[in-house]
Amino acid sequence: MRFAFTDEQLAMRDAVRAFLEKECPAKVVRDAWTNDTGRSGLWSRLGELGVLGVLAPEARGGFGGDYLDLVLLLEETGRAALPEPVVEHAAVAVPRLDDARAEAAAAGDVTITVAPPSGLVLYADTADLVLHGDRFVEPGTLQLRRHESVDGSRRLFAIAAPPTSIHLASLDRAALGVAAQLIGLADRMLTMTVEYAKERRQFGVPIGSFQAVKHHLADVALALEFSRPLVYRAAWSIARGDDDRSVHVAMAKARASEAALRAGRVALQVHGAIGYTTEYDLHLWMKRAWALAASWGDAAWHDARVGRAILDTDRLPEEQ
Amino acid sequence: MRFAFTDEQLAMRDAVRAFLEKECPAKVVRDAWTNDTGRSGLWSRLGELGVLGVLAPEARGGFGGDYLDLVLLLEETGRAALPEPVVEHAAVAVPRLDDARAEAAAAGDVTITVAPPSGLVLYADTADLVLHGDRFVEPGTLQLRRHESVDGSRRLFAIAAPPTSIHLASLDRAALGVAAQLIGLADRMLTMTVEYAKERRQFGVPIGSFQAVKHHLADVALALEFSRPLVYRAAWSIARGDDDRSVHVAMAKARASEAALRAGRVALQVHGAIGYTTEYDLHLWMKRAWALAASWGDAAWHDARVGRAILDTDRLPEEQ
Amino acid sequence: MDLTFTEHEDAFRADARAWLEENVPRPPLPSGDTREGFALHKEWERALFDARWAVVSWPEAYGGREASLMEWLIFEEEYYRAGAPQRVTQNGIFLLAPTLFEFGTEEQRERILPKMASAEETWCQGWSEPNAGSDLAGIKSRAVRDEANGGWRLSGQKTWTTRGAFCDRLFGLFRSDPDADRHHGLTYFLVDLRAEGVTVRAVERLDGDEGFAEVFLEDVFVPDRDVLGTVHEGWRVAMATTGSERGLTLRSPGRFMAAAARLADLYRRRADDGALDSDPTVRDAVVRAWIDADAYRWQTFWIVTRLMDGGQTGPEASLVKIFWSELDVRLHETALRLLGSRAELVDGDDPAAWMKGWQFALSGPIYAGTNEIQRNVVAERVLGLPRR
Amino acid sequence: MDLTFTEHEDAFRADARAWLEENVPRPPLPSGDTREGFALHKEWERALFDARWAVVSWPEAYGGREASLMEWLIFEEEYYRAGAPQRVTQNGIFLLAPTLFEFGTEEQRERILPKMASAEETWCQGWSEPNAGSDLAGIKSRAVRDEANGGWRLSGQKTWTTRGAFCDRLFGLFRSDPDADRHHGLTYFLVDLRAEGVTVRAVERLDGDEGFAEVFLEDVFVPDRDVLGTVHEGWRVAMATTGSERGLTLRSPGRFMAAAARLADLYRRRADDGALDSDPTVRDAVVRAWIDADAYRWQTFWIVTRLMDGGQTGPEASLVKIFWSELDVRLHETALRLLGSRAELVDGDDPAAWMKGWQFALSGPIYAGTNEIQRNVVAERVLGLPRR
Repeated sequence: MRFAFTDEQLAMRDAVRAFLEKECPAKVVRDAWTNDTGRSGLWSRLGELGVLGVLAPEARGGFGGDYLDLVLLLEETGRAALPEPVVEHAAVAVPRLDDARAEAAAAGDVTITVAPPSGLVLYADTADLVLHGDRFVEPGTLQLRRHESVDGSRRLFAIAAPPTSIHLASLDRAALGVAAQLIGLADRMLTMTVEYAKERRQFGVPIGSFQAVKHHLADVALALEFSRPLVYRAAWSIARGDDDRSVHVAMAKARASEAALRAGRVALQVHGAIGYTTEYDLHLWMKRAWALAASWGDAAWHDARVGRAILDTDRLPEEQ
Repeated sequence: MRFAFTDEQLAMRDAVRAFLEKECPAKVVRDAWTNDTGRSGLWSRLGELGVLGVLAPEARGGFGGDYLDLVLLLEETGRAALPEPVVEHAAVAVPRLDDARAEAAAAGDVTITVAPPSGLVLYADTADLVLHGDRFVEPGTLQLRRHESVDGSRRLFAIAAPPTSIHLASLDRAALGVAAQLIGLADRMLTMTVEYAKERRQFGVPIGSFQAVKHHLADVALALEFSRPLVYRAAWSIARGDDDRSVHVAMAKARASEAALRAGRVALQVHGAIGYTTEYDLHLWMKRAWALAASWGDAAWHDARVGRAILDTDRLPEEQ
Repeated sequence: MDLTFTEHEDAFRADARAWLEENVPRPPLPSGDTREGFALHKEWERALFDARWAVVSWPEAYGGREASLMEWLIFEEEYYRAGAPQRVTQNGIFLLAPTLFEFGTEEQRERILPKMASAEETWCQGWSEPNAGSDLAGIKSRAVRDEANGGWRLSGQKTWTTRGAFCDRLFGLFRSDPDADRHHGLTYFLVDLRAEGVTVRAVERLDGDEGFAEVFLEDVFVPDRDVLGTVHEGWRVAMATTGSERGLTLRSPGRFMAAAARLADLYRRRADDGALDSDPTVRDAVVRAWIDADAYRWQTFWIVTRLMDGGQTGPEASLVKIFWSELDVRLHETALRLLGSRAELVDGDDPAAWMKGWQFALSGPIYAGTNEIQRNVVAERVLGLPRR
Repeated sequence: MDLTFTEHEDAFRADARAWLEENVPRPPLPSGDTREGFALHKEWERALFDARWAVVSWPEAYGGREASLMEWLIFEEEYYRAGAPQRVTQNGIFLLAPTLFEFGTEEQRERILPKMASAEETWCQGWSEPNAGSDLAGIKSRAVRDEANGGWRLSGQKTWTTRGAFCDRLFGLFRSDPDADRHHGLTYFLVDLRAEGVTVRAVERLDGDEGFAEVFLEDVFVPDRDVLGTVHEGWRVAMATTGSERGLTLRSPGRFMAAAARLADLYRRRADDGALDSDPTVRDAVVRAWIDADAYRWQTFWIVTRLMDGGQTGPEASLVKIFWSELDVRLHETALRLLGSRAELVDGDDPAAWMKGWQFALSGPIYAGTNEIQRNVVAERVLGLPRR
């Protein structure tokens, strides 16, 4: 039993973090609310960096890696609130390709998005392909109808015919990718709020010295500390094809969704009115968290999945 | 619309409170854990005081009152943690009698208990009659099997044949009576804990000056403030035979149960180790609250009753 | 105790319901926290005023009906039941007016109240400043005496002024005695936002509306007749207002009863669609929201009966503010759960309304004194725990 | 990353499982927090020791197997999976021993550790005093130098001493320098409870067991060889222990995995009885308890991997203590909900065990530093918020 990432995986995580801190500051996220695409303009550079092709075969210019190589990078895209369909593309679509399209996808020459059961397709307008059920189709064939999201960077499109079924593998990869992003979002909101609580003074002292504020923030740290390992464990289960991977993903998405929602609530409450304005950056992260927590199954939906697995059968936790 | 008790009702409440403060201090509750009956020895005096006969006809020496005359008195029996089957006797059994038995019951010459659907009958050994379904029977006919409760004063007896059905009116009267007692228990635990938090010093200050302790206690006050009116409203609905009285009782029992459980949790947490000993009185109140919160339907059970009434039909809140 | 309404109360309710059913705008008005919406809301307020429904509890002289507190609650129930528009006159009517009735001069009441009630003059509050949020006593905006012109010169900055970009006038506290500190030396002023030296900058709120404003004052002249209460005694005067801001006047139960009814309706429609089969717990959340709205209604009737008997409310107002603001958050959170993956959509009908409501609800635990401050107040002034 | 167990770890688990299945007492022993129960538990501890399962992570010289931290966790999983008895030697093995390994002399380790592991000598902790609970630095019990006899004279009162009425020896802090205050001038002593001047009074706990004791010391002689670490430096020495008390050593994941499995089993039986038809929400509470136990397990493997790589844990131990203690409360609360009106029975099998577990769980958020203190530690030392 060894529950830690390799130095290579951590180095790649650090490289992506450094890249996003430099290239995807809050301004880029904010601009995505109003630009034509809702995106960052960093897609091909994410390809060069190797983020998009982690799961693509080496023969196709990919890294030939597994979900363990990807999960930390997705967490970083959450921390940066990167406005891109990176989960749909890199975690869900790419592993289903081994032809020339894999090469283009790994390089970031094309963008592939996914049609979820909800029928709301993210960035369908700027995508080259949409994974619909088990087929890759042209967006043009889907009769897209634009919808506005509370997160202005999320360009959503309803399609005439949502997929009637979706591969469990795709659902699990998507839900876990979003869970990793939620961890990143929560971590960033916690950091933002701790910094603010140290600076902001009321009643002659920093508000972070009030016990009520301390306990709010400690509860966020608690939720993060005990949801993050579930996400990494589920990544391992997918990478190794563990029989219980769907249950592990469900646990991860359920708790990561709650951790991010709590982080947002506490961040707003501690910031007060300033956090309630769109001039301040917090709302960009908070609204992403709202959207992602409800995407690919919310906490209750995934809890119910876990319940069917553990209560409608007879088993022990982690039966050896 | 006038939501207040009459001066007479308040005066009777004060009289009962004064009586119980004098005659039913913690020592009486504590002794009931170890004496033969589990009771206070105050039964006939409660009869003289008029508590037991509030719902008995005047012609039978009762007060000829309604549940509004009784609810505040039951709250007081909760505040004192009075170890007696006063809800079963005065709120459930007595209103079903108009013969000579009503007279004896009002006077406290006899004790009547009730067989709930759970089949666990309180004080069946010292009761003269048991209301079983819609019949009053001798305890001896029920093949009593003694059970120990976490609250040592609650002498419970399993019966061979639990009632297959119970009058809705009896269920509602019992649930509401217990709800009133839970409010009294919660109020008393809050008072005890506030007093302790003012006295107990750590780190050179009273622990009640710590914001975390303040907020724990404020949450208890909040739960009490918004559950108590539901109890009084339900009492009115029963007294007036309102069509929705069962829904109103369910709301009252659900929220009163939660208020008392929260009061107990906070009381123990704020007291710390001292509250964790049986030498200290808190546990007498806390364990009563645990037992009553689960009696005659817990919060979830009553929430479900409310749900059937409001969601499986089409209605507005308090439809005029 | 009599929990039925009197014939008089029933008649009052019937009148209100009839007029509202007749007059509530369909389709609903756009948000009153936008410039266009605000103008339309002023027309609605005018219609309310003409029918004497704008300020039912006020004296007839100022456009009211001298309705009892209970009748006011009944009107609020009917108002929200009818899905009538938000009240853009709210801050004037519910926050400033009570202070005017208590501390204002006859001249001020006659000059200000009718125009306030008819929305001819709209009011915003000027409490917060960049460094005076929860800590209101940290106010730095100054008022300097201008003897020559018989008034004061105001300078400083006010923030989070709701609808400040659209309102005509502002009420708030300014430091008139620079040597006094904290709660002392403050004066309560009524400021014309059209006056020279006033700059208003709209600030966009979470939901995208320009519902906030920053108000910059540079040497703004305010005549003595627009001082409310005693000079330097503004804190005491203002506390009356913040009390009512916390208390039931700001969020009456009718609002939450109507929201709970909409939530139950949403639940039924989603359940019929089979959308909830996979979430066994959301039903209980709906039930709890309903019960909480009902609990708030009865706690209010309990308090109001005491008030009508000549009793008082004090720090209990903090319990009320905590309860309605957290109920509002839970209620909308539950609605978003019911909407699932469609909750994020802000162009659909259902989702858009609930998401907007959710974002509005999130402000509840923050403004009018954060709920952390309110819990301190409950602990210290209701339960008597030491201040430290 | 490799989340499978090594062959060696699997073999270790198999050995442990086989021995436990063979040897775990059936029916379960009575509570070890009663006099009779304690005696029976000492026999069990002796059997564990003889089979070298009592202190698997210790050096072989003291009766251990030099097992890795990971193997220790595996043993704990098997121990609770097998429903083996509570460890009455826990406070010595998990609280005092780590301190002896870090600060003790060779002589002390050889004299004390083997007898501790075999339960020949049982230990209780003496931290709390009537006025030193959360505020441990408030300790008033005194230690006065007795040069003539080469030792110290201890006087004072210790409270909430778990199983103090049955144990042989006590470890704790005493004020050896009356002039120093708070955290200074304290010395860590090992006290023989049979010594002259010691009076022990059993105190009944919530669940009716005499699990607590008050220990009164009057001029009790303790030789120099029973001073642990440097004189007057007891605070620094003790902090190592309270750290491990908070951390995973006190409550390993195996305990909660086993409890979650029992809870799921209870759920299935109650559901089969149709007892849960009226409570749609309790199922989710069961699922959450299960997930939380699993989350605790993986967070522990995460930390332990870091430790085995030579890393450190510090204030994160507070996060762990908050998590397991509140999980334990929620888990038992859920069990009581499943039991409904039978939950209060303490003579049935299911109910009695769960009610006892519930009462035990309620102590979790209180002892070893209340969770309020732990949240302060997290905020100040993990997140870096100002102490005030």
